[in-house]
Amino acid sequence: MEAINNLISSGGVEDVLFYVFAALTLLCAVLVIANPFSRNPVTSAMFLVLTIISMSGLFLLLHAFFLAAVQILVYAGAVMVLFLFVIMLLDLKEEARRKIKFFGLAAGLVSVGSIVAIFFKALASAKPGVASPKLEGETYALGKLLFTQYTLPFEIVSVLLLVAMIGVILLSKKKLE
Amino acid sequence: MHVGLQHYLAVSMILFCLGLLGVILRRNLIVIYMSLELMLNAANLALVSFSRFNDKLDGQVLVFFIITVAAAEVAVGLALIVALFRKRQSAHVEDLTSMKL
Amino acid sequence: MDWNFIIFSLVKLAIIVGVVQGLVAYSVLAERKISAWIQDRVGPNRCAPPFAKYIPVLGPLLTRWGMFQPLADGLKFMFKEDFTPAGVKKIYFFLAPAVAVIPAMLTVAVIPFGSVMGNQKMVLADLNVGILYTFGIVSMGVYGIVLAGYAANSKYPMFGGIRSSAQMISYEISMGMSVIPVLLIVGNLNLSHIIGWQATNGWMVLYSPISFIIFMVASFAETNRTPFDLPEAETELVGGYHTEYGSMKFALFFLAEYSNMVSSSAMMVTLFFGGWTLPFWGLDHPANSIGMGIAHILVFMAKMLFFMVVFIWVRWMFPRFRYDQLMDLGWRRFLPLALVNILITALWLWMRS
Amino acid sequence: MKNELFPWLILFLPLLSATVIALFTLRSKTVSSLISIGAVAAGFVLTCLFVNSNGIHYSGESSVNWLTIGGLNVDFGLKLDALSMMMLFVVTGVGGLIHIYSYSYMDEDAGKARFFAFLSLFTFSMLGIVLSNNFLMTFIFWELVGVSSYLLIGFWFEKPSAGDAAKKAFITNRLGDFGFLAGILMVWGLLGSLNFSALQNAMVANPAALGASATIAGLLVFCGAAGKSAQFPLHVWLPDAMEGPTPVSALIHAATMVAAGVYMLCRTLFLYNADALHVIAYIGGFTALLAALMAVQQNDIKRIIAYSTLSQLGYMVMAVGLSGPTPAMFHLTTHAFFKALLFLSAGSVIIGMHHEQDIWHMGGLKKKMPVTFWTFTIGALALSGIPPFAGFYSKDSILAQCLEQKNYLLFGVAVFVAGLTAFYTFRLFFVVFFGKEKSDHAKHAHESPLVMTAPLVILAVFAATGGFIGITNNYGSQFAADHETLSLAQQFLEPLKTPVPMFIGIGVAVAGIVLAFLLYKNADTDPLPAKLGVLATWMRDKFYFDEFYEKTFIRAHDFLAAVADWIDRWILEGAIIGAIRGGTDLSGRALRLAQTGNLQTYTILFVLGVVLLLYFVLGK
Repeated sequence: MEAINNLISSGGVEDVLFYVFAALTLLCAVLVIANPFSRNPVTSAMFLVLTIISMSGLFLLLHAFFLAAVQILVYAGAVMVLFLFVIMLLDLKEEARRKIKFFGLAAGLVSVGSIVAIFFKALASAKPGVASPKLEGETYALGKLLFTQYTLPFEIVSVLLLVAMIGVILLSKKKLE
Repeated sequence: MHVGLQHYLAVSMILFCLGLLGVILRRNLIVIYMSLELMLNAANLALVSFSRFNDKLDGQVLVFFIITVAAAEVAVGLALIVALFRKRQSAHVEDLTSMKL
Repeated sequence: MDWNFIIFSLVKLAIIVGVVQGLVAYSVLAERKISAWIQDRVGPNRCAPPFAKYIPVLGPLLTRWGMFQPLADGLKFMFKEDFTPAGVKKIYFFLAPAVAVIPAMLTVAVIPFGSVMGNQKMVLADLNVGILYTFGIVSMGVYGIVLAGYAANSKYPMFGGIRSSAQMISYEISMGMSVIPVLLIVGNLNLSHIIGWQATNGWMVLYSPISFIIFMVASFAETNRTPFDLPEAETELVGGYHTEYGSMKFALFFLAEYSNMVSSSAMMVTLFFGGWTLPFWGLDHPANSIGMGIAHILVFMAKMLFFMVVFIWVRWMFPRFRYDQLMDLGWRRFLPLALVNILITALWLWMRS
Repeated sequence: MKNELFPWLILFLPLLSATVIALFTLRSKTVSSLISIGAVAAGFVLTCLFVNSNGIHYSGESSVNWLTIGGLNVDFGLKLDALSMMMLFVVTGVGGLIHIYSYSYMDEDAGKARFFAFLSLFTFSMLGIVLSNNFLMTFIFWELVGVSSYLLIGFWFEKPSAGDAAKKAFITNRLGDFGFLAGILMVWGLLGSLNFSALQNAMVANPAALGASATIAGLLVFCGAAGKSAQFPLHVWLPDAMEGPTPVSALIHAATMVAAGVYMLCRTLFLYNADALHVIAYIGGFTALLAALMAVQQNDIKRIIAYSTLSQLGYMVMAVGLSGPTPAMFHLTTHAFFKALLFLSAGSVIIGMHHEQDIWHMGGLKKKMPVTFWTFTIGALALSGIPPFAGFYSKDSILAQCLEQKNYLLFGVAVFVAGLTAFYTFRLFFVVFFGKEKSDHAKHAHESPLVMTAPLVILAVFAATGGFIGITNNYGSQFAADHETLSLAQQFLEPLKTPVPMFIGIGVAVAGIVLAFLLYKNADTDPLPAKLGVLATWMRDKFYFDEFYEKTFIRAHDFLAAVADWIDRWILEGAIIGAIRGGTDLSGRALRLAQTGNLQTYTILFVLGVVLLLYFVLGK
């Protein structure tokens, strides 16, 4: 009881929550790419949804409330549904177990290893961030930034969305003339 | 030890590596695509934590853009996959290559 | 953060869940009774335990109007054989009802159902992005339906699932767009602030009636209620995505649908009808006594129940849309209308400032 | 209209016509030919208007700065003086008549539109030579003339002989042009300018400006003229060029292109010192003699005229070499009239004979083709130098020039050639028009249409009167400041001032005609070979120049080409390029292994690249 009291009073709850969400995120991510029980893409998709949800938990811990909501709204609510749609539409069978690509595995491990190594080296030489962050991911501030300093990128992104929309419509037509 | 920037970055890095492994090792195009999303999300996480620990909102703006672009990318990518599947009746990467070695 | 917060949160959680469950149960009864009334018949009127009539004073009341009908329904669902058809995808078959229920229950977390009781805010989580949270959770509701359709491994549920998810994604956009004028006017995403604004300035429905109309119609679509219940159109798709489900699993879908109704009603009340406020009897500012707090809660409940009745009433009054008409309405009527609405509101605010 | 505009308009109208025909109207024969005729006729009219308003003695230049490279400053400029003005008349006038003649001559040819496009291009190039005011422009148009003559000679390219002839003409010209270019460079190097007026001023100011290399420079420039004007030893292309359509022969190989060499010599006369002029004179004389001898034993109607052209060109060059530009240009002009007339008449005969060109298959055409007969007669008399036809006056002036320079050897050659000219011309004349028909074609020959005979008549008028209508006046004013303008009567009687060459000239011409009459009045076959023996064979076979060139120059060239080919094939291509290609191929094959088409292989490579990059940016 005393320990829990201390934890709460020292703000350690957030630390505990970080570990919980981080563990959840990584566990679900592992299950997205390598699920030992099922090779069904739907399973992967569902775990990706869980990954995204736990990640928005991490966003909340970082006080990025708006992005946490948007993450769920866009990724989980729309993008992943699209994935599920396509999987259902194509009626994908379970991925066949072909022989493991040793070359791929080795190369993947090498690249992952080097990324990890570079990460630690870079971390060692980097100067630490603010010890007690004060930034609040306020929607108002974000919106203001988006519509003042980043107006042009914002407009470009909206054009990009339009282009993507047109492209998808064209691609999805049965007959491509 | 207090949770700091490096913890978030570590999570982001591991997430990125997992996504990378997924892209390299999985055969199903859709799963590869999901792994790509994982990598994008890892970048998002890194950006948000940088934003938080450097007291600058610009990182979050960038994440906003990444999410938008990812949405567009997913739409186009999935349409391409559907078109490919119609043509080849398969969504496995190995079946898509038409080059001879 | 302290123990008080945790305990009170748990208490509030328990009460909210209990109340919502009770509401769901009795809204089913209400639905049956109202449909009976509309169709000029009696409806359930005699389900009561044998001892009930011996209860003094209340006895005659309890035995009338089928007051125990929900209890009987629940028992029936629980004791029915839990049949699992061959060929379904087992994991998803079991998962889907749960996935459907969870978001439905989660929505109510951010809704301020009262002002204050003592020093406790009558809201489970006073998020500053409350409305975004709601939309996020609502968008998760699709998964239950999609998974149900997928898991059944059968044509009609599949169609139902795909129809339903397409419909929900489409109307989610109109719904989100419709709320933006409200946010523009209030300037805050926090639901408590929205209510606070309405307490001083009057109900939002007066400022942005178009928003309310779009929001309400989209709510019908989001909850898969008539006139947009295409996913479970009996004549075309048998039961839609829950064709293969029975007993408690089916009950969960049922629960999800009515929970969604409850939270939609609560949202409508919160966003457009001033939440727990009333413009008279001094009910338009946070309570300073327990009694006033209870009064606020009752006001909120009353408003909410009204919209529940509207939901039920609409179901038995209107015919079903055709699917293309549904999509047409969503994308080509409501979306442009909502955009124009945003524009007009923004212009109006700009002119005023 | 401003005076400066006239020459530009005259120059560019034919180019415009060629462009329009090539780009738009190739489909329509009639439209194309009318455009082309219109362009050259407009040029003629503009020339007449210009002369009418400014007089023949107008002199002016107009130029735009074209390019400046270091010390080299080249203008794109046009020069108008009496010399170029008279040449304008020749090119647009005679050329225009030939254009009109071609309208009918080429009527049945599928490529008529193309033909007229080429004709217009040629006219443009020729006008460019005539009007240009500097060496570089002259050279460019010189080459353009070469190209268009190549196109025209090879017009019937489906005939192998036409293609070969075109190539031969072009390559032979290139040989001369090489010398020409070297000469131009030498002149530029020594005098520092390319503009004719500037050069002339420099030479007048300091006659020894060219120094010790004056002879070489002059002869190098003459090389170009030798190529274009087909002087020995580059004369071999001209007879073969008769493979082209007859109007081409008339236009290019009688009136204009071959005259370009002589014109250029006259234009740049200030460059040559006495030694160079001597060489030029003897080459001209030798060419005249050689060609005349060859002409005696030819049997192809066009070839006879072609050799005659060669011979007359030799005359002109000889006159230039004897410091007589006025007689040379005079003869050039009259020659343009009567030789074009002869060619066109020959063309008329050929058409009448259904494309039969052997004179021994003709005969008795006097009755069947009266207009052609009379025009041909005038042309033949003019060529032979019978008074009062044009050839008589110009030839007489050359003979007089020989005597004036006291060069009795060349005078003798000239007199002998004059006799030969009369002889072979009337040999042709009698065999073709008199005697009995020697083939079925000759029996069914018919007169040509009016479109063809009208130019013949016009040319015949000029061939008859060209000697005393003022041509010498104009040229004389160009080359001699104290030239006195003669009246028509004075011009008519001008030869009487030098009675010796006149009477000798008339005498040998009449002797040649009489001899021809005696030998060929009723001959069915050529009686000469029997009498002259091996000499006749040599004459017929053109003194074996082609064979000689074949054995020496072409052999040597082939050997060099074979060596170059071997080097190219085995050393350049085989070793060097082969190594590069093989290396590229090998590395391409190796790199191809990386291009598996497998998405994930690409991903791996991509990631490894990114990792490397990150290492250098962050990790170090």
